[in-house]
Amino acid sequence: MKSAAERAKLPPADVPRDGPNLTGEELETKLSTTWSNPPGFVGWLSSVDHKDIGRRYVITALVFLALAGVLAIAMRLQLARPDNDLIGAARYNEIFTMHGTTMMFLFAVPVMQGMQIYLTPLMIGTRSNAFPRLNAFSYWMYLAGGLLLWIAFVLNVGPDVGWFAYPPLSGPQFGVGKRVDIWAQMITFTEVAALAAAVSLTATILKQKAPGMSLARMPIFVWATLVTSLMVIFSMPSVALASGMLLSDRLVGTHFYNPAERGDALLWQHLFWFFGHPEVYIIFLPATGFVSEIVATFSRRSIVMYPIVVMSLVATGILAFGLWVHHMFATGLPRIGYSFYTAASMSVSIPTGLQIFCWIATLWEGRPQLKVPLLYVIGFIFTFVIGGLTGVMIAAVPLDLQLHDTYFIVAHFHYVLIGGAVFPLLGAITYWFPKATGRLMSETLGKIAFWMIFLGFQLAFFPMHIAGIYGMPRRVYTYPAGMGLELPNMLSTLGSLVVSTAVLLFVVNLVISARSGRRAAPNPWGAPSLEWATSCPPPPYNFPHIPLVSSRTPLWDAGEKLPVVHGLRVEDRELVLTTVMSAEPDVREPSPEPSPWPLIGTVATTAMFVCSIFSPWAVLVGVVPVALALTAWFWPKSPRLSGSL
Amino acid sequence: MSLRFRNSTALLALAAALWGCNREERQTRGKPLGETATAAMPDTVYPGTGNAPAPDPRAAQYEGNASAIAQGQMLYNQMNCVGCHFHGGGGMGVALMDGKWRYGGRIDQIVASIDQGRPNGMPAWRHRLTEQQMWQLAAYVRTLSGQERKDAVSARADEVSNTPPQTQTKREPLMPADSDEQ
Amino acid sequence: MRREGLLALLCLSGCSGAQTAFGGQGAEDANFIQLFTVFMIVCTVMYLLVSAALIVAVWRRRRTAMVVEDCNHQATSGVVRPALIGWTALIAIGLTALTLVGFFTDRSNARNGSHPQLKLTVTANQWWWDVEYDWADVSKSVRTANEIHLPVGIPVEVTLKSNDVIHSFWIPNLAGKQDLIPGRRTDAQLLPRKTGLYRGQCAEFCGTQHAQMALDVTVESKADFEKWYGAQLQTAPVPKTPLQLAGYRYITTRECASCHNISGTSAGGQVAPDLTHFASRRSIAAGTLPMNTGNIYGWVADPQSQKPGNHMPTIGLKADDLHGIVAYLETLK
Amino acid sequence: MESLQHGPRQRRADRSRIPPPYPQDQGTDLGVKSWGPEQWKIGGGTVWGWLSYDPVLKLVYYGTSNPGPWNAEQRPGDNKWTAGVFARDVSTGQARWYYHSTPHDLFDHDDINETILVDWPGPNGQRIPAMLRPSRNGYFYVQDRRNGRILSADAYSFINAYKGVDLKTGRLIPAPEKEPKEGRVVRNICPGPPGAKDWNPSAFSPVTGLIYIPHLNICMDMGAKNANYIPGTPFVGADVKMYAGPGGNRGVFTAWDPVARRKVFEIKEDLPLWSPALATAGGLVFYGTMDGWFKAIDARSGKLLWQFKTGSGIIGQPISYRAPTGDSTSPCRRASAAGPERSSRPISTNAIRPPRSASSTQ
Repeated sequence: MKSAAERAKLPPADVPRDGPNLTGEELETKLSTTWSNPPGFVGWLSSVDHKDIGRRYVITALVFLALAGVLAIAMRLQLARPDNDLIGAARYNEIFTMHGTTMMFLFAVPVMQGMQIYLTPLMIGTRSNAFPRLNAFSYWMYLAGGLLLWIAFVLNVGPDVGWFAYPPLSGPQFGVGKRVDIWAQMITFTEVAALAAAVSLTATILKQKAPGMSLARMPIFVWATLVTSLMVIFSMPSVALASGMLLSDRLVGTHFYNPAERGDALLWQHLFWFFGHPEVYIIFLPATGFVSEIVATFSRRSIVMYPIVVMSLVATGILAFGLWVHHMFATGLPRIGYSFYTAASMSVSIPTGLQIFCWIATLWEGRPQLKVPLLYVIGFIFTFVIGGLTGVMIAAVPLDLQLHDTYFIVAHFHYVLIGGAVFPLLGAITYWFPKATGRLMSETLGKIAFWMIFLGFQLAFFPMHIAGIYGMPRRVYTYPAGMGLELPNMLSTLGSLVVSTAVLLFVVNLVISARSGRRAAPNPWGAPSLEWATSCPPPPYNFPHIPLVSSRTPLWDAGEKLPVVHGLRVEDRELVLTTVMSAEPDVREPSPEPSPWPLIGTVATTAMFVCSIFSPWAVLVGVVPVALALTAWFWPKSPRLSGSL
Repeated sequence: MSLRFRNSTALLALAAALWGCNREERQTRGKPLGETATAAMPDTVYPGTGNAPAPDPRAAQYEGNASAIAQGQMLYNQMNCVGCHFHGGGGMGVALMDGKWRYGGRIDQIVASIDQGRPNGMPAWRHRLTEQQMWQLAAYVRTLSGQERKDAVSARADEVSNTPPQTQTKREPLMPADSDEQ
Repeated sequence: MRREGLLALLCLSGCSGAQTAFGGQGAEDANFIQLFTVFMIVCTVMYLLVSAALIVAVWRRRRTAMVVEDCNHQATSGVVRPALIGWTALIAIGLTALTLVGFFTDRSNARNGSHPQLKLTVTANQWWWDVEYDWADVSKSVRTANEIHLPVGIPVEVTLKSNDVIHSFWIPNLAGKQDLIPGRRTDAQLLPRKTGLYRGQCAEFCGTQHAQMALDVTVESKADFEKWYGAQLQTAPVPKTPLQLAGYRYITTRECASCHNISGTSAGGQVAPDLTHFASRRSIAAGTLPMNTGNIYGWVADPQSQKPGNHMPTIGLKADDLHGIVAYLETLK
Repeated sequence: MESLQHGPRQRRADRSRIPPPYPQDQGTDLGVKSWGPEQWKIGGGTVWGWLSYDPVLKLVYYGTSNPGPWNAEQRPGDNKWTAGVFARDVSTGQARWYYHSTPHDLFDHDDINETILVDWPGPNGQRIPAMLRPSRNGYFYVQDRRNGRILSADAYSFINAYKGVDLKTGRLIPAPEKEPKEGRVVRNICPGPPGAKDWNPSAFSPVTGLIYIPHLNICMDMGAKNANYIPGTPFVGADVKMYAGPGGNRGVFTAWDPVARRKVFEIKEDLPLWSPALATAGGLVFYGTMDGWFKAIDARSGKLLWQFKTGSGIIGQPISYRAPTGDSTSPCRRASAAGPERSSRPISTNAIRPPRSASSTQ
């Protein structure tokens, strides 16, 4: 093997490239040496392989799901009986704040982005994400944000003002101590992580599709990823700005939210919910992507009316930005304005209704195989539609004024978030588990876990509708006897215990199958999309040769041999970039090497962010190490010829 | 993990716990039921000087405690301290944001001033406020001259802006009580 | 008839609730129930359609074998396209209808509240409600705390203010909730239709004791309301027995007077609930404890154990002071 | 004399024979009815300003101070007998008439300023016993001192807190956007709490017919909040920030022609003018500034003729007296002291002879 410098001097023709004369075993060993991580622990830390980063994202998010789940059980035990004193008021407020914040910011968005980071390169037939180091930086920043919040919680500095932290309660006067600062800084971390991942995913999808995979031939999950990433890019800055202003109010006494000095408490609510509602669609749309993939595979046919489904995704993405004020129907804004937001909130259910129609039509046209992933999809449709319909109900102002901030809303958003996102996620994990680990999850354990989760969920969350109508507000650590709330709360507590045991069972299934599950062939489910063209688990370079795509279901239409493209370098990391619309091969682009600098950059940024909770000077002083880390990160390598085809 | 690494993380966690927990401790009940003696009467000739009484054990519970300071800030407005002392600048009452403390600037000495009242118009709040409230007020009053730790203090109140943010207030050096002007 | 049927269906356990959106004793809440019923019917129909379609689609041609029969996995049978058009039309029409029904219900609620004959101002504080009746003759305005008395059938306009954080004024039996936002003035309209004892509660998270910030609402006949209002205008009675006198002396000279107000005495504090007619109320500390002698003792002796974190300090009273205080408080009818 | 102005009828023995000049002040027990229940007991309205006495009509004129607390939202109603002017019979103490200059006062505008009794040129040549008063709310009231009717009320300083005085009903027209609300600051309210002119009396010169008004030009931002009542502590309930009004100067010395109802000349002073004025027959007007300058200006043109630097700010009343030597020029003597407690300790200075040349060149 020649050194990089020597290779740079070689004339383009003599550089070793994959092709008819360099294929099979020999090619794969060369490629794996080029694309695998440097050895040892430092190599593990500096990995930029999208599969490593995606796996870390998903596993970390599932750990946070478990932690927040434990908090949910604690809350349910406290609310099992009226006037219960298992948990005090202050501690309960901390617990529900941590539960909400962890579920929304540290589990839901990151797990979806983790799955997207892992699957997108495989599904569009490329070897890596567009900005792999930015991806690594995104994961480390997410991990740092999660650790900051949970270490603070353990040290009794956890936030206690709700996951939405409305000022003036979260303001400098009533948000006592450093609790709210830590919450607000955690938002900064997770926003940076989400934005970094979204930028990388968008670039990957638009530029690195396999030759021939035009926009009309992209898998629907990749469409969902594209729409979600664009939504992240447009919505996250809103909450980053809001939390930044809250931090400056709390640290240097600015008056953004000080009503007495012409600030306004509603400014926060507008900025937060302008991000808040798109966020719940950022969590939901990838789940529709999972459902589309699973329905296509397990009904043995491609999705019916592909353009309708894609248009629905895009329509949902756009409409999501137009209806945030339905979270603020009780704040005394002008009534005529509310009716526009009622109409917008109602209209966003039309695209989702179309998607559900297309899934059912696909099942109708195809031959459904009742495997665990499809069971989760069916559970999703039964559960999510209830949540969607209660959503339509609370979109109407007169209903929302009674139901807002009651347990009816808690039931609604658990139906659309657990029903709408976690069920498809569990189905997706079961579906892509063989691709990630090379082993199949057990069907029987899977089915038991599914039915327990599905029925336990209904038992846990349907009574909350009744509790809400019976006048139980949200975020109360106790409730008086004699209001008719005893039965619904007891049922909810029992249901939550069933759900938690079922999730435990799912995790057990994961762990056992990872070690001793049945070995998986490259395409155990006979699925049509590209990620099943490579081995389970996929090699570091994903595809020995970049596949050529000519239809929406390449594996079903390509017969035995998938047509491939030749000509990528073997001893350097190189990708094929294709044009955005028709995916014509455009240029061969070098892909950055693994590097520890994203991690070091994260450490520097973390130091700056955490210290800037305590002193504004930390922002000035802290910028220097961050700048140094970024400089080293972007330091140019030895010059290389990026020859065109 | 090597032993040394595990010990250092344990130590770090403990230090972080101590650093964080006192500021965030939410003590809702000042002291157990039953009356306790208030701080000893200061030496009236040169009050606040000479052998100041031994520091009161309760000081540690209120100094640098964010919730005590927040309660003190609320009481400072509610008990009309603003009427005379304004927001620390002083008017009819003495200025509280400078370093000059004629009757002593330590937290227990301030509690004694609140408790017993002082000449030229400072009313005695004994029996008008509870012990806990007086200690909370004293904790807040010390923030006006920057004596408290910066991370326990609130930058501003939700009212018309009056003083520079207390998180940025320079710590005033405590001048000896019998300084120039008596 | 439809509403009663629905109520029976959903009344799992004793729906005589004093705090339930299904009470229907207020005009706005009655509108809510009717609208809720309409939405429930439309949504249930849509849900049954989806479920039926899903079950049939899954059960119709389920096969266990995992093989692609023939390669024409693209062809779609004729029924799908018209079904899609029908489904889209159904959703669009359904949603438009629901939006319009919702809009007109909102208009009727606004009409109900358009000519108020009684004006109140409710100021929310951290974890209690300050209630003032704004009478035309200013000297006849009444101030009370944590309770509202309303004459039946009279439209009421409640101006909402907050002294500290965002709260939400919500009496489900009568009407929907409205937030109380510092620095802003919002308003709520109430039109009680049936007499009875109801309970409202703060519905926006407002800090440690958000859960125990309720208010007792009594809707009574006009005559009873006039009688109650007249009583509220009286100042506190003079203490008679020596125990009451000792309590009076303690309250008006020591800690209590710094925060509480008892009209007719020198206790003029404005930053805590008005105690002038404390004993006539149904609960203590914003609905935390029902009003009886034992609870008054428990609350005054150590409020931090009943409602930890609230702004009433534990004074550490000696026994005889406590007896005196409770005796005097019980005279404040 | 009865210092507690309001209270139920039997407390005040008020059998005013001539009803108050305007409907806003007519009615029984308004001292109790124009307050919330029991609020009149803690409502302030004491007397601390200047009194005038008319030996012919045998009436004593004085103003009452602002209602408490400053936060007006806490005390709905007109808050009768505060911030107004009483005319009482000197022998029986009965109130002949009362005029409420600032009903439901929002900005601490007491109405205790001096009431200068003059004979006003009436419509067909006859003389009306009138009363001139540059009030703290910024209006220069000219009232008929027999029954309190307003002859004219014009702004002698920059005002945006009120829209004017309705001469028919005698009521001050408020500016709603300037009304402070709890929880939200209202900016740029002019005049500020010390008013357009504080207690320092102006001077009327029969020679020139002008009133010489040393007054302020201070505006404020005001935020109201719930005031707690604890006897022995200030009952305010407002956060106020004061700053210079339009023009950047904080004090103005105005010569006001009450008949023509316009400003003849004004002198802008950097610091607020809290010193009373003294107009002498020799065509000089004396006043002092906060930075200690004791000035003499020409009564007609306002030109600065002479000034003398004293040791401290001047808020004392300059007085002139005839020295035993029979010299025509009246030496001056004034007390100068500016201290927080505003007690004016007279500092006697030697006789000051205005420079001969200056005074003769009128």
